[in-house]
Order: sequence, then C-alpha cells, then structure tokens
Amino acid sequence: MSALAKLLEAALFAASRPLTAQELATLEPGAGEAAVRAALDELQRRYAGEDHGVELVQIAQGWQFLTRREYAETIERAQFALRTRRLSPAALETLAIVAYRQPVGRLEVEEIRGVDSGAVLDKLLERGLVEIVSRGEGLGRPLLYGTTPQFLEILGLRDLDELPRLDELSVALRPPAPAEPE
Amino acid sequence: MSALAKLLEAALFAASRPLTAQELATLEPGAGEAAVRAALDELQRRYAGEDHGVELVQIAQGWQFLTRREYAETIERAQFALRTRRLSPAALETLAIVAYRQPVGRLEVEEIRGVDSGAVLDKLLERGLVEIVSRGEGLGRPLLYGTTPQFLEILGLRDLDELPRLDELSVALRPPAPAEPE
Amino acid sequence: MTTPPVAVQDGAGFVVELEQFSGPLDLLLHLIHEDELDITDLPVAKIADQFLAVINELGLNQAADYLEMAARLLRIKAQLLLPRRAEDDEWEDPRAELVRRLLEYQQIRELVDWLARAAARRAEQFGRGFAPEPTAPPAELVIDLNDLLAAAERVIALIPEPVLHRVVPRPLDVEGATAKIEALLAQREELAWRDVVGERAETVEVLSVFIALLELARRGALRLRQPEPFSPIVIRRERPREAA
Repeated sequence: MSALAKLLEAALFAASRPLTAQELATLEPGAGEAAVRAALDELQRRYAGEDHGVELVQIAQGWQFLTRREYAETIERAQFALRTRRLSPAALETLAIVAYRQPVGRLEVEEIRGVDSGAVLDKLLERGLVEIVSRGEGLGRPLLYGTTPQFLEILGLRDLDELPRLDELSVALRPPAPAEPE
Repeated sequence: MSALAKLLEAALFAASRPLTAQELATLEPGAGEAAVRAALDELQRRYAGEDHGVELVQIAQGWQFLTRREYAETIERAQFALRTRRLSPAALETLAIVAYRQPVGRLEVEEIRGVDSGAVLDKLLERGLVEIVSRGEGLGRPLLYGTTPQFLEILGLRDLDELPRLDELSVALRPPAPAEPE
Repeated sequence: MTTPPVAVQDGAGFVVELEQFSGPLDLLLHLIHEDELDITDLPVAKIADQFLAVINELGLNQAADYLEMAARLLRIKAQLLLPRRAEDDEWEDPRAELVRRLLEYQQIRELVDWLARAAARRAEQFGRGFAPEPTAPPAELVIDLNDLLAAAERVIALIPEPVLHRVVPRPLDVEGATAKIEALLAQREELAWRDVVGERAETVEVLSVFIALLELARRGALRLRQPEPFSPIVIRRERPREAA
C-alpha cells in the first residue's frame, strides 16, 4: 500500500464519522487532492471483495470505514457496538419535509404535516440532523431549517441528489387539473 | 482471510473498547476459544508489518485495533475524531436568559422560554457554561444559575459588562441598512 | 403509524393510541386507503363520519389537531349539501384544498418509507464506535456572539413585557374588610359595591369583602339587595347606629 493510503487508512480508522477528501488532504499538505483521491481508490479496492470484515464506503460527501452488512446481526446481538437509535415516524416525516423544502420554516412543516412540529424539530436539531440555515422574511423573521451532513450519514447517502426525485414517486404532487370545458 | 477472522475484524472495528477473547468467542458460539485465538493471530499477522496504517494490539486483557504510532501526531493535529460543537438554539436561548437574568432559577427560565428547560440547563452545566451560584428563597429553595468564566472565554468577553445592554440589542442585530443612494 | 387502529378497551389508551397516527392527515389517509377511495374525488360525507367515529373510539377527540380536522370535514360536508345551480361556473369544489393537502402529505409518506428503508440499510453497518484519542482535548465549543444575541432577541420577543408571574399566597383579610365596611356604614346609610372594593380590586380583596358582607348580613348588621340580575349590589345599614 502507498504511504499516503496507509496514512488515510489510519485517519479514516480513527475517525468516528465520514471524512471528506478535502479534510483528508489536510493530512499531507503537499499531496494535493488528486493524489488523495487516487489513494482512496487504492484503499477502497484493497478492502473490497470478500476478504475483509469492513469496507470503505462513500457516504455523506465523504469516506468512512463501515462493517460489512452480513455481520450486522451478529455484532448487534453481541452488543459490542453502539446501537443506532431509530427515528420515530414523526421525526422521519419532518426530516422528509426539511430535506425537500429546505430552507423551510416551522410553519410550513406544520402546514404539510397538519400537526404541531416544534418539539420534533427541536429534537432533530439536538441530534444534529437538521440545522438552522438562515432566517426567513416576514413576521418575526422565522428560523429556516436545512439538513446536515449527519442526516446523509444516518441514511447512508452520498449527497442530497441521491434522494428520490419527487416526480419519481408514484404520487403526483399536484391534484389533476380541473377538466377543461369542451 | 478465514470467515471467523473477518467476523472478528468487523466486531473489533465496531467496538468502542478492547474485547477479550472470551467476549469475541460469544460471536460464534460453535467456534470455541482456540479457534478464536487462531483467528486473532491470523488477523494480527495480516495487519502487522509496514503494510497497514492500523494494527491489532493486545491491550487491557483484550484486543483492539489502533492506528500505528507513526500516524498519531498527524492525525491528532488534524483532530478528525472531534467535530467542533455548536450549541442548539434551545441552548443558546437558555444561555442568553441565564446571562441576562443571573442568578436565575429553572422555573423562571421556563416561564420565559415557555418550554421545559431542565435538560438544556443540565447540558449547559455539563459543558461548564453555567453553574449553580446560590439557592433562592421560597419553596424547595430552588437552585439559581449563573454563567461561568468559561462562558466569557468562549465568547471572547472580558466580563459580563461587555454583553450588549438589552435595549441595544435589536439595533445591534438589525442587518446593515442598504446603502442609501447619494 | 398507519398500522390499523387497535380497539381500545378502556379510556386509558389515549397516549398510546395517539402515537399510532402521526396526525389527522395520517389518519385520514389511512381511512382512504383502507376503503380504497379515490382521493381526488373524495366522498367527504362518508369519510367525515368514519373520521369522527375513529377519533371518538381512540380518544383522539381530545387532541386539537384532530378536532380541527373533524370540524373542517364537517364544514366541507355541509358545503357540499348546499344546492347549486347547474349553470354556476363559479362553483369551487370545497374539497379542493383538502385534496391538495392530502396528496402532498401522501407524497411525504412515500418519502418517509424511502427514508426509513435507507436508514434501516445504513443501520446494518457499524462505524468506528469510539473517540480514539483519550488525551485529545475535548472538541472546541463554538459560540458566536451574534447567535447568542439572536437567541436573546428571540427570548425577548417571546415576552412582550418581561413581567413574570409570581404567585404570592395572600390570606383573605375578612377582618379588615369587616372593619372597613363598618366604618363606611357608620358614615353613610347606603353603600354601593364599588364604594367598598374600589376600582381595581385584587381577587383576594374582592373575596374578603364578599365574605365580610355575607357575614355582616348574617349577623343582621346590614342588608344586601340586588334590584335586578347583574345590577350593582346595594349595601344598606340595617339598624341606624348612634353617631360615634
């Protein structure tokens, strides 16, 4: 393995979150981003295939070592790993709206969900899944929410573009246009 | 790599502490401890030598993956393992109330914010941003909170007098007026 | 979420049952799917009755969001019953807004399913479970002064006047009120309620005076009269007293 790949291996191993190529490039200032990308490819290939219990995956606009799926149940049963907390349906609903409408205010979220959503938004903020990205216009200059890199992380997404496009969903957003008079 | 070695690799990677051979043996109840030890040896040899950035070491009567010493300094300098933390809006709100009303009790904070604030206050205590400065009069002699020197330190303030006066606030926070046409 | 509602054995199931649906739209959508109804041509009368029945059954009729939806459904139902002329081009389907919201919400639900699947898949893999350098300083905490001041402003906005409620227990002062009434009656034969309690009396004062009046009336020291309902009470000395 190249010296750079080994350094990246150590850094990725030590980190408990995905690291971006830019972040990794700061480890070896002389190397440049192209070399870092090449080393990441080398590392990923090295761990790919069936020969390791962990693999290097691209996630949340970065790279992270994760255990291979087939060991999930065994490791979880042994309780050696920190259990991921599950999101409630209310939290997922709110996240979905924030993901697609960001930046979005609390009122708009509540209008779509039909229920008070302040507490859910607070919890998502505290868990670092959404953040305040700006303030809106109008009365009281409402806080506007957006998703964080950690949101991508818990969903295993590389970036927001991996979310399904709205027109790919089976439901069309707009109600059918009223029939034209003939 | 043997199937057992790969499973151990995954488990050791995901664990937040060294795992003993006995613990690791619970992962594959059929295997027996001798097989586990053999697999650990295999894994250790595999990561040994110069060809990896991490190594499997025996530590605290157990086994743990650690980054190789030569990368310690570089990684520590980059501090990837730690993200700078930001305070949630709820925490900031609570901190603002404590800063301006100190000494102040939990009930008063909650009355102003309109929501339960016990958990937020606890977190601020834990982070050393507020502390208990005295006890109030009245029922149950409630704890009264104030800000700490660390609070000033983080904000880069010499003392509390440097906080803007409340009546200056809305002016200070208004976005700069658009340049007047001359 | 959209698991079918479980029959409630008694009233105790309120909180649990509430979590079955993430809101009134979720419940509505559940009913629509259960009966395989066409959202865009919603039979509002039917769905309104079902909605009411379910929220009664589940005890959701105490939750404001559900009540609001129930009221909305009933209003639409009523509007649909109004006769309209065939040539009326201006007629707007009263269901339109609700249908739009339901479709929008249904889309969110689809996204939720997608997100839940993605999260479940991600949960099959574990990352490194620890912060590796125990000697490293704790993560630097960042507070922006502007953020803090913005928070202060938010808080200030919450309280138009920074007046805090303080509940100060104050005992009734019936004795004092009695003395005051007796003193006033010594000077004048007839008093109005306002003469005794003043313009801006506090609750404890009103109660004290009221109890004192009743007590004095019972003792026969005065007579209370209210000429007609809600008119001011007239307080009249019962026995003329000797001047002091």
